[in-house]
Amino acid sequence: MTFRISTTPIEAASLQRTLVDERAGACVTFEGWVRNQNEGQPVLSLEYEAYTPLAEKEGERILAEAQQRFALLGAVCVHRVGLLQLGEMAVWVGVTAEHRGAAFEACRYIIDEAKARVPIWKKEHYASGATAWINCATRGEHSHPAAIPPA
Amino acid sequence: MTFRISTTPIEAASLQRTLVDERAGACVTFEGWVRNQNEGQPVLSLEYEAYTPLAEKEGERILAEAQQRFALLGAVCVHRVGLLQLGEMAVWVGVTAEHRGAAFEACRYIIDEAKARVPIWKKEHYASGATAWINCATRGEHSHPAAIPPA
Amino acid sequence: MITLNVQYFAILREQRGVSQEQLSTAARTPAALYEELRARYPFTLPGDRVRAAVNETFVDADSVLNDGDQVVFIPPVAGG
Amino acid sequence: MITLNVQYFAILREQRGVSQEQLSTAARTPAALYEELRARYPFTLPGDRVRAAVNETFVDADSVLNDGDQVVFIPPVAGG
Repeated sequence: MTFRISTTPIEAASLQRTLVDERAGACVTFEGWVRNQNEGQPVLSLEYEAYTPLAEKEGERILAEAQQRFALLGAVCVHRVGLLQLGEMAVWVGVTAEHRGAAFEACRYIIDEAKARVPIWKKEHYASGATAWINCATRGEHSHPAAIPPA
Repeated sequence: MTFRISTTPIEAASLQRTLVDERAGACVTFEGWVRNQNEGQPVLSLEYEAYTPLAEKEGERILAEAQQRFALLGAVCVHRVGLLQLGEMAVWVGVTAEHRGAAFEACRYIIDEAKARVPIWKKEHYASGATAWINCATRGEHSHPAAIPPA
Repeated sequence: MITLNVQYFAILREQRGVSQEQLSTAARTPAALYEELRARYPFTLPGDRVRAAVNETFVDADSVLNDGDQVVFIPPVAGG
Repeated sequence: MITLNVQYFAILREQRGVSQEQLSTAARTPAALYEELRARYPFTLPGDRVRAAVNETFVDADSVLNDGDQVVFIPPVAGG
Protein backbone atom coordinates (compact mmCIF):
# COMPACT_ATOMS: atom_id res chain seq x y z
CA MET A 1 0.00 0.00 0.00
CA THR A 2 1.87 3.06 -1.25
CA PHE A 3 0.77 6.56 -2.17
CA ARG A 4 3.48 8.72 -3.67
CA ILE A 5 3.90 12.12 -5.32
CA SER A 6 6.33 11.97 -8.26
CA THR A 7 8.24 14.80 -9.91
CA THR A 8 9.28 12.49 -12.77
CA PRO A 9 7.19 10.57 -15.34
CA ILE A 10 5.18 7.72 -13.86
CA GLU A 11 6.52 4.25 -14.75
CA ALA A 12 3.29 2.28 -14.85
CA ALA A 13 4.87 -1.04 -15.81
CA SER A 14 7.29 -1.08 -12.90
CA LEU A 15 4.56 0.02 -10.46
CA GLN A 16 2.35 -2.79 -11.65
CA ARG A 17 5.14 -5.31 -11.16
CA THR A 18 5.18 -4.42 -7.45
CA LEU A 19 1.59 -5.72 -7.28
CA VAL A 20 2.40 -9.23 -8.52
CA ASP A 21 0.82 -11.72 -6.10
CA GLU A 22 -0.04 -15.38 -6.73
CA ARG A 23 -3.24 -15.01 -4.74
CA ALA A 24 -4.50 -12.26 -7.09
CA GLY A 25 -7.03 -13.10 -9.80
CA ALA A 26 -7.73 -9.49 -10.78
CA CYS A 27 -5.73 -6.33 -11.32
CA VAL A 28 -7.56 -3.09 -12.14
CA THR A 29 -5.65 0.05 -13.06
CA PHE A 30 -6.73 3.62 -13.60
CA GLU A 31 -4.60 6.12 -15.50
CA GLY A 32 -5.43 9.81 -15.69
CA TRP A 33 -4.11 11.36 -18.92
CA VAL A 34 -3.77 15.03 -19.86
CA ARG A 35 -6.50 15.53 -22.44
CA ASN A 36 -6.71 18.18 -25.12
CA GLN A 37 -9.75 20.08 -23.86
CA ASN A 38 -11.77 20.84 -20.76
CA GLU A 39 -15.37 22.00 -20.93
CA GLY A 40 -14.87 23.01 -24.54
CA GLN A 41 -11.63 24.98 -24.08
CA PRO A 42 -8.57 23.60 -25.93
CA VAL A 43 -5.87 22.70 -23.40
CA LEU A 44 -2.14 22.76 -24.25
CA SER A 45 -0.59 21.60 -20.99
CA LEU A 46 -1.25 21.16 -17.28
CA GLU A 47 0.63 22.11 -14.19
CA TYR A 48 0.20 20.05 -11.04
CA GLU A 49 1.36 21.18 -7.64
CA ALA A 50 1.14 19.27 -4.35
CA TYR A 51 1.69 19.85 -0.69
CA THR A 52 3.72 16.67 -0.71
CA PRO A 53 4.00 15.60 2.94
CA LEU A 54 0.28 16.04 3.58
CA ALA A 55 -0.66 14.65 0.15
CA GLU A 56 1.23 11.42 0.85
CA LYS A 57 -0.22 11.17 4.36
CA GLU A 58 -3.79 11.71 3.15
CA GLY A 59 -3.20 9.36 0.22
CA GLU A 60 -1.96 6.58 2.53
CA ARG A 61 -5.09 7.13 4.63
CA ILE A 62 -7.25 6.61 1.53
CA LEU A 63 -5.43 3.37 0.70
CA ALA A 64 -5.94 2.15 4.27
CA GLU A 65 -9.66 2.95 4.03
CA ALA A 66 -9.87 1.06 0.75
CA GLN A 67 -8.22 -1.93 2.37
CA GLN A 68 -10.77 -1.89 5.19
CA ARG A 69 -13.75 -1.57 2.85
CA PHE A 70 -12.79 -3.99 0.08
CA ALA A 71 -11.13 -7.41 -0.09
CA LEU A 72 -7.87 -6.11 -1.57
CA LEU A 73 -4.49 -7.70 -1.83
CA GLY A 74 -2.49 -4.64 -2.91
CA ALA A 75 -2.96 -1.00 -3.90
CA VAL A 76 -0.60 1.66 -5.24
CA CYS A 77 -1.24 5.22 -6.30
CA VAL A 78 1.28 7.67 -7.75
CA HIS A 79 0.42 11.25 -8.70
CA ARG A 80 2.68 13.32 -10.89
CA VAL A 81 3.50 16.98 -10.24
CA GLY A 82 5.10 19.61 -12.49
CA LEU A 83 4.35 20.66 -16.05
CA LEU A 84 2.67 17.94 -18.12
CA GLN A 85 2.06 17.87 -21.85
CA LEU A 86 -0.94 16.41 -23.70
CA GLY A 87 -1.16 12.65 -23.32
CA GLU A 88 1.13 12.47 -20.30
CA MET A 89 0.06 10.43 -17.30
CA ALA A 90 -1.03 12.53 -14.31
CA VAL A 91 -2.00 9.71 -11.99
CA TRP A 92 -1.79 5.93 -11.83
CA VAL A 93 -3.80 3.68 -9.51
CA GLY A 94 -3.36 -0.09 -9.43
CA VAL A 95 -5.28 -2.53 -7.27
CA THR A 96 -5.09 -6.31 -6.96
CA ALA A 97 -7.66 -8.61 -5.39
CA GLU A 98 -8.71 -12.23 -5.54
CA HIS A 99 -11.88 -11.21 -7.36
CA ARG A 100 -12.63 -8.48 -9.84
CA GLY A 101 -15.50 -6.83 -7.96
CA ALA A 102 -13.29 -5.71 -5.10
CA ALA A 103 -10.53 -4.61 -7.48
CA PHE A 104 -12.88 -2.41 -9.52
CA GLU A 105 -14.59 -0.89 -6.50
CA ALA A 106 -11.37 -0.18 -4.63
CA CYS A 107 -9.69 1.37 -7.66
CA ARG A 108 -12.68 3.65 -8.17
CA TYR A 109 -12.77 4.53 -4.46
CA ILE A 110 -9.09 5.45 -4.41
CA ILE A 111 -9.19 7.77 -7.42
CA ASP A 112 -12.49 9.38 -6.33
CA GLU A 113 -11.20 10.07 -2.83
CA ALA A 114 -7.78 11.19 -4.06
CA LYS A 115 -9.39 13.75 -6.34
CA ALA A 116 -11.64 14.99 -3.54
CA ARG A 117 -9.23 15.10 -0.60
CA VAL A 118 -5.55 15.01 -1.48
CA PRO A 119 -3.87 18.46 -1.54
CA ILE A 120 -2.95 18.54 -5.22
CA TRP A 121 -3.82 21.43 -7.52
CA LYS A 122 -4.14 21.67 -11.27
CA LYS A 123 -3.60 24.69 -13.49
CA GLU A 124 -4.73 24.44 -17.08
CA HIS A 125 -2.89 26.28 -19.84
CA TYR A 126 -5.29 26.99 -22.70
CA ALA A 127 -4.62 27.46 -26.40
CA SER A 128 -5.90 31.02 -25.93
CA GLY A 129 -2.94 31.80 -23.65
CA ALA A 130 -5.18 31.98 -20.58
CA THR A 131 -4.61 29.78 -17.53
CA ALA A 132 -6.87 28.65 -14.70
CA TRP A 133 -6.51 26.90 -11.35
CA ILE A 134 -9.25 24.30 -11.53
CA ASN A 135 -12.00 24.50 -8.85
CA CYS A 136 -10.68 27.87 -7.65
CA ALA A 137 -13.02 30.18 -9.56
CA THR A 138 -14.81 32.76 -7.43
CA ARG A 139 -17.80 35.04 -7.98
CA GLY A 140 -16.98 37.81 -10.41
CA GLU A 141 -14.48 35.74 -12.37
CA HIS A 142 -15.32 33.84 -15.50
CA SER A 143 -17.53 30.89 -14.82
CA HIS A 144 -15.97 27.51 -14.16
CA PRO A 145 -13.16 26.86 -15.00
CA ALA A 146 -11.79 30.16 -13.70
CA ALA A 147 -10.13 31.85 -16.66
CA ILE A 148 -7.31 34.23 -15.87
CA PRO A 149 -6.53 36.24 -19.03
CA PRO A 150 -2.93 36.11 -20.32
CA ALA A 151 -0.63 38.74 -18.80
CA MET B 1 -12.77 -1.63 -30.79
CA THR B 2 -11.07 -5.03 -31.01
CA PHE B 3 -11.80 -8.36 -29.33
CA ARG B 4 -9.25 -11.04 -29.99
CA ILE B 5 -8.36 -14.57 -28.87
CA SER B 6 -4.62 -15.05 -28.47
CA THR B 7 -2.60 -18.25 -28.42
CA THR B 8 0.50 -16.36 -27.25
CA PRO B 9 1.15 -14.31 -24.09
CA ILE B 10 -0.81 -11.04 -23.94
CA GLU B 11 1.33 -7.94 -24.48
CA ALA B 12 -0.54 -5.45 -22.30
CA ALA B 13 1.79 -2.52 -22.94
CA SER B 14 1.48 -2.69 -26.70
CA LEU B 15 -2.30 -3.15 -26.49
CA GLN B 16 -2.54 -0.09 -24.29
CA ARG B 17 -0.51 1.96 -26.75
CA THR B 18 -3.20 1.32 -29.38
CA LEU B 19 -5.62 3.21 -27.10
CA VAL B 20 -3.60 6.45 -27.01
CA ASP B 21 -5.96 9.33 -27.81
CA GLU B 22 -5.49 13.04 -27.02
CA ARG B 23 -9.18 13.35 -26.19
CA ALA B 24 -8.89 10.70 -23.46
CA GLY B 25 -8.65 11.76 -19.81
CA ALA B 26 -9.07 8.26 -18.38
CA CYS B 27 -7.82 4.77 -19.16
CA VAL B 28 -9.08 1.84 -17.08
CA THR B 29 -7.63 -1.63 -17.53
CA PHE B 30 -8.62 -5.00 -16.16
CA GLU B 31 -6.24 -7.95 -16.08
CA GLY B 32 -7.31 -11.44 -15.12
CA TRP B 33 -4.43 -13.41 -13.62
CA VAL B 34 -4.15 -17.14 -12.91
CA ARG B 35 -4.34 -17.35 -9.14
CA ASN B 36 -3.07 -20.10 -6.89
CA GLN B 37 -6.40 -21.37 -5.56
CA ASN B 38 -10.11 -21.55 -6.34
CA GLU B 39 -12.70 -22.09 -3.63
CA GLY B 40 -10.02 -23.42 -1.34
CA GLN B 41 -8.40 -25.88 -3.77
CA PRO B 42 -4.75 -25.18 -4.66
CA VAL B 43 -4.46 -24.56 -8.40
CA LEU B 44 -1.26 -25.31 -10.37
CA SER B 45 -2.25 -24.21 -13.87
CA LEU B 46 -5.22 -23.42 -16.10
CA GLU B 47 -6.19 -24.45 -19.56
CA TYR B 48 -8.35 -22.14 -21.66
CA GLU B 49 -10.06 -23.21 -24.83
CA ALA B 50 -12.18 -21.06 -27.15
CA TYR B 51 -14.44 -21.48 -30.13
CA THR B 52 -12.47 -18.69 -31.73
CA PRO B 53 -14.63 -17.43 -34.62
CA LEU B 54 -17.74 -17.19 -32.46
CA ALA B 55 -15.79 -15.90 -29.45
CA GLU B 56 -14.40 -13.02 -31.49
CA LYS B 57 -17.80 -12.26 -33.00
CA GLU B 58 -19.56 -12.28 -29.62
CA GLY B 59 -16.71 -10.27 -28.11
CA GLU B 60 -16.99 -7.59 -30.80
CA ARG B 61 -20.73 -7.45 -30.10
CA ILE B 62 -20.00 -6.80 -26.41
CA LEU B 63 -17.60 -3.97 -27.31
CA ALA B 64 -20.23 -2.44 -29.60
CA GLU B 65 -22.80 -2.62 -26.79
CA ALA B 66 -20.35 -0.94 -24.41
CA GLN B 67 -19.81 1.83 -26.94
CA GLN B 68 -23.56 2.41 -27.18
CA ARG B 69 -24.09 2.44 -23.42
CA PHE B 70 -21.08 4.46 -22.25
CA ALA B 71 -19.22 7.52 -23.53
CA LEU B 72 -16.14 5.59 -24.63
CA LEU B 73 -13.30 6.56 -26.91
CA GLY B 74 -11.69 3.14 -27.32
CA ALA B 75 -11.93 -0.42 -26.03
CA VAL B 76 -9.81 -3.51 -26.53
CA CYS B 77 -10.11 -6.99 -25.08
CA VAL B 78 -7.76 -9.92 -25.62
CA HIS B 79 -8.31 -13.37 -24.11
CA ARG B 80 -5.57 -15.95 -23.96
CA VAL B 81 -6.06 -19.63 -24.74
CA GLY B 82 -3.82 -22.63 -24.07
CA LEU B 83 -2.05 -23.78 -20.92
CA LEU B 84 -1.33 -20.96 -18.45
CA GLN B 85 0.83 -21.05 -15.35
CA LEU B 86 0.26 -19.25 -12.04
CA GLY B 87 0.49 -15.49 -12.42
CA GLU B 88 0.01 -15.48 -16.20
CA MET B 89 -2.47 -13.08 -17.73
CA ALA B 90 -5.65 -14.77 -18.98
CA VAL B 91 -7.47 -11.66 -20.16
CA TRP B 92 -6.79 -7.96 -20.69
CA VAL B 93 -9.42 -5.27 -21.11
CA GLY B 94 -8.53 -1.63 -21.73
CA VAL B 95 -10.97 1.25 -22.10
CA THR B 96 -10.41 4.96 -22.72
CA ALA B 97 -12.91 7.76 -22.22
CA GLU B 98 -12.92 11.49 -21.64
CA HIS B 99 -14.06 10.90 -18.06
CA ARG B 100 -13.32 8.15 -15.59
CA GLY B 101 -16.91 7.15 -14.82
CA ALA B 102 -17.54 5.88 -18.33
CA ALA B 103 -14.14 4.16 -18.46
CA PHE B 104 -14.74 2.25 -15.21
CA GLU B 105 -18.29 1.25 -16.08
CA ALA B 106 -17.46 0.15 -19.61
CA CYS B 107 -14.43 -1.88 -18.50
CA ARG B 108 -16.55 -3.65 -15.91
CA TYR B 109 -19.34 -4.23 -18.43
CA ILE B 110 -16.96 -5.76 -20.96
CA ILE B 111 -15.34 -8.23 -18.58
CA ASP B 112 -18.66 -9.18 -16.96
CA GLU B 113 -20.32 -9.84 -20.32
CA ALA B 114 -17.27 -11.59 -21.73
CA LYS B 115 -17.24 -13.99 -18.80
CA ALA B 116 -20.96 -14.65 -19.16
CA ARG B 117 -21.34 -14.95 -22.94
CA VAL B 118 -18.12 -15.55 -24.87
CA PRO B 119 -17.50 -19.22 -25.74
CA ILE B 120 -14.32 -19.72 -23.75
CA TRP B 121 -13.84 -22.57 -21.29
CA LYS B 122 -11.49 -23.00 -18.37
CA LYS B 123 -10.09 -26.20 -16.95
CA GLU B 124 -8.34 -26.02 -13.61
CA HIS B 125 -5.46 -28.34 -12.77
CA TYR B 126 -5.26 -28.83 -9.02
CA ALA B 127 -2.31 -29.67 -6.79
CA SER B 128 -4.15 -32.92 -5.98
CA GLY B 129 -3.78 -34.02 -9.62
CA ALA B 130 -7.52 -33.62 -10.27
CA THR B 131 -8.84 -31.33 -12.99
CA ALA B 132 -12.21 -29.65 -13.54
CA TRP B 133 -13.99 -27.76 -16.31
CA ILE B 134 -15.34 -24.75 -14.46
CA ASN B 135 -19.15 -24.31 -14.46
CA CYS B 136 -19.62 -27.76 -16.00
CA ALA B 137 -20.34 -29.75 -12.85
CA THR B 138 -23.52 -31.83 -12.96
CA ARG B 139 -25.61 -33.60 -10.35
CA GLY B 140 -23.83 -36.63 -8.98
CA GLU B 141 -20.38 -35.18 -9.44
CA HIS B 142 -18.45 -33.44 -6.73
CA SER B 143 -19.93 -30.12 -5.83
CA HIS B 144 -18.75 -26.99 -7.61
CA PRO B 145 -16.10 -26.87 -9.05
CA ALA B 146 -16.59 -30.24 -10.69
CA ALA B 147 -13.67 -32.39 -9.62
CA ILE B 148 -12.64 -35.15 -11.99
CA PRO B 149 -10.24 -37.48 -10.15
CA PRO B 150 -6.83 -38.04 -11.74
CA ALA B 151 -6.73 -40.91 -14.26
CA MET C 1 -31.22 -37.66 -43.47
CA ILE C 2 -28.92 -34.63 -43.54
CA THR C 3 -25.18 -34.47 -43.19
CA LEU C 4 -23.71 -32.12 -40.57
CA ASN C 5 -20.27 -31.12 -39.36
CA VAL C 6 -20.14 -31.11 -35.57
CA GLN C 7 -17.31 -29.53 -33.58
CA TYR C 8 -16.73 -30.31 -29.89
CA PHE C 9 -15.05 -28.10 -27.31
CA ALA C 10 -13.90 -28.41 -23.72
CA ILE C 11 -15.78 -31.00 -21.65
CA LEU C 12 -17.79 -32.19 -24.69
CA ARG C 13 -14.59 -32.68 -26.71
CA GLU C 14 -13.10 -34.75 -23.92
CA GLN C 15 -16.27 -36.81 -23.43
CA ARG C 16 -16.68 -37.37 -27.18
CA GLY C 17 -12.99 -38.11 -27.70
CA VAL C 18 -12.70 -36.15 -30.96
CA SER C 19 -12.85 -32.44 -31.76
CA GLN C 20 -14.99 -32.78 -34.85
CA GLU C 21 -16.86 -35.25 -36.96
CA GLN C 22 -19.19 -35.44 -39.93
CA LEU C 23 -22.42 -37.30 -39.30
CA SER C 24 -25.73 -38.18 -40.91
CA THR C 25 -28.80 -37.65 -38.81
CA ALA C 26 -32.57 -37.54 -38.87
CA ALA C 27 -32.45 -34.75 -36.26
CA ARG C 28 -33.78 -31.46 -37.60
CA THR C 29 -32.97 -29.20 -34.62
CA PRO C 30 -29.92 -28.71 -32.38
CA ALA C 31 -32.00 -29.91 -29.40
CA ALA C 32 -32.88 -33.18 -31.14
CA LEU C 33 -29.32 -33.66 -32.34
CA TYR C 34 -27.92 -33.13 -28.83
CA GLU C 35 -30.28 -35.74 -27.40
CA GLU C 36 -29.26 -38.16 -30.14
CA LEU C 37 -25.56 -37.58 -29.36
CA ARG C 38 -26.16 -37.80 -25.63
CA ALA C 39 -27.70 -41.24 -26.07
CA ARG C 40 -24.55 -42.33 -27.92
CA TYR C 41 -21.75 -40.62 -25.95
CA PRO C 42 -21.09 -40.11 -22.22
CA PHE C 43 -22.09 -36.42 -22.17
CA THR C 44 -22.84 -35.35 -18.60
CA LEU C 45 -24.36 -31.94 -19.38
CA PRO C 46 -28.13 -31.99 -19.86
CA GLY C 47 -29.46 -30.27 -22.99
CA ASP C 48 -30.72 -27.25 -21.07
CA ARG C 49 -27.16 -26.35 -20.01
CA VAL C 50 -25.77 -26.39 -23.54
CA ARG C 51 -26.28 -23.62 -26.12
CA ALA C 52 -26.15 -24.25 -29.85
CA ALA C 53 -24.30 -22.39 -32.59
CA VAL C 54 -24.78 -23.04 -36.29
CA ASN C 55 -22.36 -21.68 -38.87
CA GLU C 56 -20.64 -19.52 -36.25
CA THR C 57 -23.85 -17.89 -34.94
CA PHE C 58 -25.80 -18.63 -31.76
CA VAL C 59 -29.19 -20.17 -32.59
CA ASP C 60 -32.24 -21.36 -30.69
CA ALA C 61 -32.18 -25.01 -29.68
CA ASP C 62 -35.22 -25.63 -31.87
CA SER C 63 -34.10 -23.76 -34.97
CA VAL C 64 -33.98 -25.79 -38.21
CA LEU C 65 -30.81 -27.60 -39.24
CA ASN C 66 -29.91 -27.81 -42.91
CA ASP C 67 -27.68 -30.18 -44.82
CA GLY C 68 -24.04 -29.10 -44.59
CA ASP C 69 -24.48 -26.98 -41.45
CA GLN C 70 -21.59 -26.66 -39.04
CA VAL C 71 -22.94 -27.27 -35.55
CA VAL C 72 -21.29 -26.50 -32.21
CA PHE C 73 -22.70 -27.21 -28.77
CA ILE C 74 -21.51 -24.64 -26.23
CA PRO C 75 -21.03 -25.90 -22.66
CA PRO C 76 -21.36 -23.30 -19.88
CA VAL C 77 -18.66 -20.71 -20.56
CA ALA C 78 -15.96 -19.67 -18.09
CA GLY C 79 -13.69 -17.07 -19.60
CA GLY C 80 -11.78 -14.52 -17.55
CA MET D 1 1.95 37.71 19.39
CA ILE D 2 3.08 34.33 18.06
CA THR D 3 5.46 33.57 15.21
CA LEU D 4 4.26 31.18 12.48
CA ASN D 5 5.65 29.69 9.30
CA VAL D 6 3.12 29.92 6.50
CA GLN D 7 3.44 28.02 3.22
CA TYR D 8 1.42 28.92 0.13
CA PHE D 9 0.43 26.66 -2.75
CA ALA D 10 -1.20 27.03 -6.14
CA ILE D 11 -3.53 30.03 -6.49
CA LEU D 12 -2.60 31.33 -3.02
CA ARG D 13 1.12 31.13 -3.82
CA GLU D 14 0.57 33.11 -6.99
CA GLN D 15 -1.63 35.70 -5.29
CA ARG D 16 0.77 36.06 -2.35
CA GLY D 17 3.85 36.14 -4.59
CA VAL D 18 5.97 33.93 -2.32
CA SER D 19 5.78 30.26 -1.40
CA GLN D 20 6.51 30.73 2.28
CA GLU D 21 7.07 33.35 4.94
CA GLN D 22 7.55 33.71 8.66
CA LEU D 23 5.16 36.13 10.32
CA SER D 24 4.10 37.45 13.70
CA THR D 25 0.39 37.60 14.36
CA ALA D 26 -2.20 38.12 17.04
CA ALA D 27 -4.41 35.55 15.28
CA ARG D 28 -4.96 32.46 17.38
CA THR D 29 -6.86 30.32 14.86
CA PRO D 30 -6.35 29.45 11.17
CA ALA D 31 -9.67 31.18 10.39
CA ALA D 32 -8.53 34.42 12.01
CA LEU D 33 -5.12 34.21 10.35
CA TYR D 34 -6.66 33.70 6.92
CA GLU D 35 -8.87 36.76 7.35
CA GLU D 36 -5.83 38.78 8.42
CA LEU D 37 -3.88 37.63 5.35
CA ARG D 38 -6.87 38.19 3.08
CA ALA D 39 -7.05 41.83 4.22
CA ARG D 40 -3.38 42.26 3.29
CA TYR D 41 -3.08 40.20 0.05
CA PRO D 42 -5.29 39.84 -3.03
CA PHE D 43 -6.65 36.40 -2.13
CA THR D 44 -9.83 35.71 -4.09
CA LEU D 45 -10.93 32.57 -2.23
CA PRO D 46 -13.23 33.21 0.72
CA GLY D 47 -12.28 31.56 4.02
CA ASP D 48 -14.99 28.92 3.72
CA ARG D 49 -13.39 27.51 0.55
CA VAL D 50 -9.98 27.06 2.12
CA ARG D 51 -9.00 24.26 4.50
CA ALA D 52 -6.22 24.59 7.04
CA ALA D 53 -3.35 22.28 7.86
CA VAL D 54 -0.99 22.74 10.80
CA ASN D 55 2.26 20.79 11.07
CA GLU D 56 1.26 18.56 8.15
CA THR D 57 -2.15 17.61 9.55
CA PHE D 58 -5.60 18.88 8.56
CA VAL D 59 -7.14 20.92 11.39
CA ASP D 60 -10.40 22.74 12.08
CA ALA D 61 -10.44 26.38 11.06
CA ASP D 62 -10.93 27.37 14.69
CA SER D 63 -8.33 25.12 16.27
CA VAL D 64 -5.65 26.86 18.36
CA LEU D 65 -2.40 28.04 16.76
CA ASN D 66 0.82 27.84 18.76
CA ASP D 67 4.10 29.66 18.43
CA GLY D 68 6.30 27.98 15.81
CA ASP D 69 3.47 26.20 14.00
CA GLN D 70 3.75 25.54 10.30
CA VAL D 71 0.48 26.62 8.68
CA VAL D 72 -0.79 25.81 5.20
CA PHE D 73 -4.06 26.98 3.65
CA ILE D 74 -5.43 24.43 1.20
CA PRO D 75 -7.35 25.84 -1.78
CA PRO D 76 -9.96 23.51 -3.36
CA VAL D 77 -8.03 20.48 -4.55
CA ALA D 78 -8.02 19.17 -8.13
CA GLY D 79 -5.83 16.11 -8.46
CA GLY D 80 -6.33 13.43 -11.07
